[in-house]
Amino acid sequence: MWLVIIQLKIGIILTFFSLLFAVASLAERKILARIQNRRGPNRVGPCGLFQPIADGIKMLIKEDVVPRKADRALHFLAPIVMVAPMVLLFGILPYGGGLTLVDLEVGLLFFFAVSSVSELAVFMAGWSSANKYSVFGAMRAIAQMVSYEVPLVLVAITPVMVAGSLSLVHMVEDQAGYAIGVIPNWFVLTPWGIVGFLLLFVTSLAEANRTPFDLPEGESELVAGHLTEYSGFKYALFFMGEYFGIFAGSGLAVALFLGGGGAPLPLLQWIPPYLWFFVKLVVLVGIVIWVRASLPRMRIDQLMDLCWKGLVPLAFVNLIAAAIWHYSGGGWQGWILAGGLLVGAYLMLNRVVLRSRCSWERKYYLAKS
Amino acid sequence: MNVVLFIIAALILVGALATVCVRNLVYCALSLAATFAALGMLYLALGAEFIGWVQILVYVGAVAVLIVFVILLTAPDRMRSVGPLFSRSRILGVGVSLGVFGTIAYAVHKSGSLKGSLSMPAETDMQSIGEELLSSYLVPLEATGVLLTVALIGAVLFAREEPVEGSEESQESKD
Amino acid sequence: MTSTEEVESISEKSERLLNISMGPQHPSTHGVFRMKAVLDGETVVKLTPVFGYLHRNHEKLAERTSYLGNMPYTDRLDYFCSLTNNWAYALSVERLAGIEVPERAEYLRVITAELTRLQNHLAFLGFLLNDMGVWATVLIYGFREREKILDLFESLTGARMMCNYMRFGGCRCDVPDGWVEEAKRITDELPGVLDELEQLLTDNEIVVARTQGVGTVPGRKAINAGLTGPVLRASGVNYDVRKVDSYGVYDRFDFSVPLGSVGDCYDRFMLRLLEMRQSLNILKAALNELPSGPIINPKAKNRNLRPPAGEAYGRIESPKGELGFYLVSDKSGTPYRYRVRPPSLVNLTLLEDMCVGQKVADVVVILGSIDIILGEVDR
Amino acid sequence: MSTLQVLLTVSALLFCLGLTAALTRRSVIMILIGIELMLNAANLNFIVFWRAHGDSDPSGGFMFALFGIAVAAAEAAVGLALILLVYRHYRSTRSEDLNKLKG
Repeated sequence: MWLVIIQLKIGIILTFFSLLFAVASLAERKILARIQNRRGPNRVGPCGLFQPIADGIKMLIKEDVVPRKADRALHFLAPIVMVAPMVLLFGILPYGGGLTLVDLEVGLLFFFAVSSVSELAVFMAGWSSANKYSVFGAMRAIAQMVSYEVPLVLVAITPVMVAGSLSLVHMVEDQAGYAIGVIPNWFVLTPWGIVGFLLLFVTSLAEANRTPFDLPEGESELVAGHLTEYSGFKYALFFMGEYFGIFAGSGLAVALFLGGGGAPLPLLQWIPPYLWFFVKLVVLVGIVIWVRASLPRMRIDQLMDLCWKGLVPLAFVNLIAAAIWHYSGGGWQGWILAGGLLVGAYLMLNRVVLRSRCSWERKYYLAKS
Repeated sequence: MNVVLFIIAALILVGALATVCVRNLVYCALSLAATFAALGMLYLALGAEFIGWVQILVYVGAVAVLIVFVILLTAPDRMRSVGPLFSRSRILGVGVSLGVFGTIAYAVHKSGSLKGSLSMPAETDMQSIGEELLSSYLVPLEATGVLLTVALIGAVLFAREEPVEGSEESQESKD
Repeated sequence: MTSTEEVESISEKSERLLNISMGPQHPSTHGVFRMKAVLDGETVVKLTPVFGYLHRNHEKLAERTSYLGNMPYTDRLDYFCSLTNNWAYALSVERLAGIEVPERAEYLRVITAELTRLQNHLAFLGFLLNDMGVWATVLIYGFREREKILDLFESLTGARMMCNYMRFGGCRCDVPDGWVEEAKRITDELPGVLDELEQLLTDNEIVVARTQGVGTVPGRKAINAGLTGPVLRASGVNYDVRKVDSYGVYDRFDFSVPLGSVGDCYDRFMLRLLEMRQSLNILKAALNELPSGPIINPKAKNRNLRPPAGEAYGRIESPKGELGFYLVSDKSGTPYRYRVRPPSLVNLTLLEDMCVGQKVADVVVILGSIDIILGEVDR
Repeated sequence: MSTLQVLLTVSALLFCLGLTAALTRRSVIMILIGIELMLNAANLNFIVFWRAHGDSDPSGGFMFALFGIAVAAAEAAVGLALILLVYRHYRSTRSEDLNKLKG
């Protein structure tokens, strides 16, 4: 009996995320179009709703081109190694309300261990294509993902410290309940939580190679990075892996800082938790798309500077701030101490990181003759 | 249960064999990653959940990726290398290895204390691991922390590029 | 460092250097441009521009074509700014043949040239930001405004990009009814758009980080390399053909020339924004003062023009820099020698100096900030 | 043979494969890979013995393996940095080319 229930759950979760992938790929194009004063896809079906299906058919029947000098085995394996771990990540997200698949005691560790496998997939894709742009993109991707894993793990440790567990389900339980009857006890509503949430969001953007950190496939210099020689369904798989990565990263942010399936108001608790979870997840995915439409890409040295001189120190300070908050009991003293520490650290880091290169003030003359 | 262990053990050995014998360095590194992953699976199957995932995180996610990165940096064109695969001392090396293996295998086979079966895994929840780390294993933990920091600084110092003559600096002074 | 030393040091390091060929098929080389780049990691060590993929034999063709027949060819040089190309060519033929231009035509030329400058710079901002990876957002905002100006061109000349509007001694046709009012309306709207662009872009941290200190050209070096236009003025050199030559009726308008101080990509980008505001001033005045009268000198001969033997050089400030046409006549119906001084090509001379020592990603930004059109580079 | 013995033999085989790689392959990177394999064999031993004798010391082998992984990570980082340095100096990663003490 439990086998049936588990399979049912797996079915629901996989269907949901596959559907979300289709919807998100359409939504991304629609939202981008709206932000850019365009209409976006509107030919297939009502309002272009069937565009993902058309895209899927196109991808499936497209010729699979493999360069002659390419390493065929690795070229074939890379998309699979990309997608498989991302799918595994959905297994441990705490959807709540009985939909949670597995409550691993080492859930967070599982998350990072499995998601780090995608780095190898990127390498396999880049190297096996036998294309200089591909190798270049793969090297950038590996450097970027390895670097941003450091602040990502450091930030994810803060809620672990406060909740006292690596289990994501336990962490969501720790954020249940409401202060003064209305304000939810989410970690994001604490000084270290808001900083941690923002850091986690930024680092997951970088881990998923999204704008403004999409250097590995930066089309203006590297054509398409490690994806240059991919076409057809293999390319679609990479695309899917990237999206699944975004979903999983957003799910992690929801579980760690946004209270998982908790309702924002006690009044709204009749809505089942998994719906709340998915609503929060979809909102985060929307923000990711919004960011893509509005920010230019960073350069590789600026990316590394931001990581090692900005995010990593800030993540460490955040760890200390969380400890201070925890031991000061979380009242107004906590806000002053932890908040003051974080604001001070931010201002100092801001000076260091930003002042290094830019001189902001520029003078322009208007010559009359 | 034992069947699963044997399958994983076979995976580990096949992966390790491929790592040692394959000519292409990239294949070596990737089969090394597969070996690491299989080892992680073995730890999981043996009930060491935490170690299993740490193994995958550290070895597959970091060490294998680093090795691959260094292969890319050092031999971009020579990955499909020509020339002999093994060094001149190959016969001696294999002999030494076989000798070591024979010794260990003999000891394992003859030892009386190893005849017993595996006992049930001890209770290792995360809470107790954390408490142990910060109480009885505090000094090793701190020492490891210091070691990792020193290794980090050392690696950065080693890998840092000395400014090459005639690169940016002289370019700037030219203007 | 001399070039032999450079080669030696490059070959010495060659094992870790990566040769890549950016272009001619590449998403951000603005056409079929090619750069052979030698990279040390992410840093550019050497960069050789290769062009000629779009060579159409423009100058030789012109020597076999009548003077008037060349006019539509000039549209295809810098296909974003066909009207300024027309004007530069018409100006040099008028100097060669000694043709006067009536006042209304001069005003129309100024109006169309400044409109051309506006639409070119709007597209430039979009393409530059595209090279930084903004996924076409700014580009489409720029194109939204550019469309309005192209509509003006269409109602005036019948074509949106290949206008073929100027004639020796004036312009081809007069403005249609309501055109001036429509142009005024669009010029009144544009400052708001520019404010918006300025607000969104000039303080954007990533834009600042990507452009400040990138591809810096000192003023003297820029003069020595013969750079012109916004690229030269970004380095702080006060040189604008509109002021220096005051061809046409530019001396009647009150406008100033914006000058940068550092000469990096940020300055080049800001200068275009500032120049657009000056263009708007000129446009406003020109549209208000547009005199009545003939649009073409009735005595001017266009068909079968056989100018007296001699040579002439006419130059104007095109949106990209100094655009000049050098003509030699042997009294026949076709030019004996026809030579274009294309600002896009000349501005490219410093490309390698700008790029060496920068990162690969900067190369596309630098190329974008020079603002080239391959039709003009290769001719 | 008991399961314990089988696992220990596997560990021994893994160790010897690593040793073979370290002793016979020409590439410095392969030597490092061999060392990694040997370290992993040692870790496997710790875990197996922890499983076998967990009753007397519930966390000893476990902790040993944990520290082993941490130290091995440091070793890999420094080793790879050294290889990079050597490569820059000698333009080669073959162990036979690295036969001079002075560059």
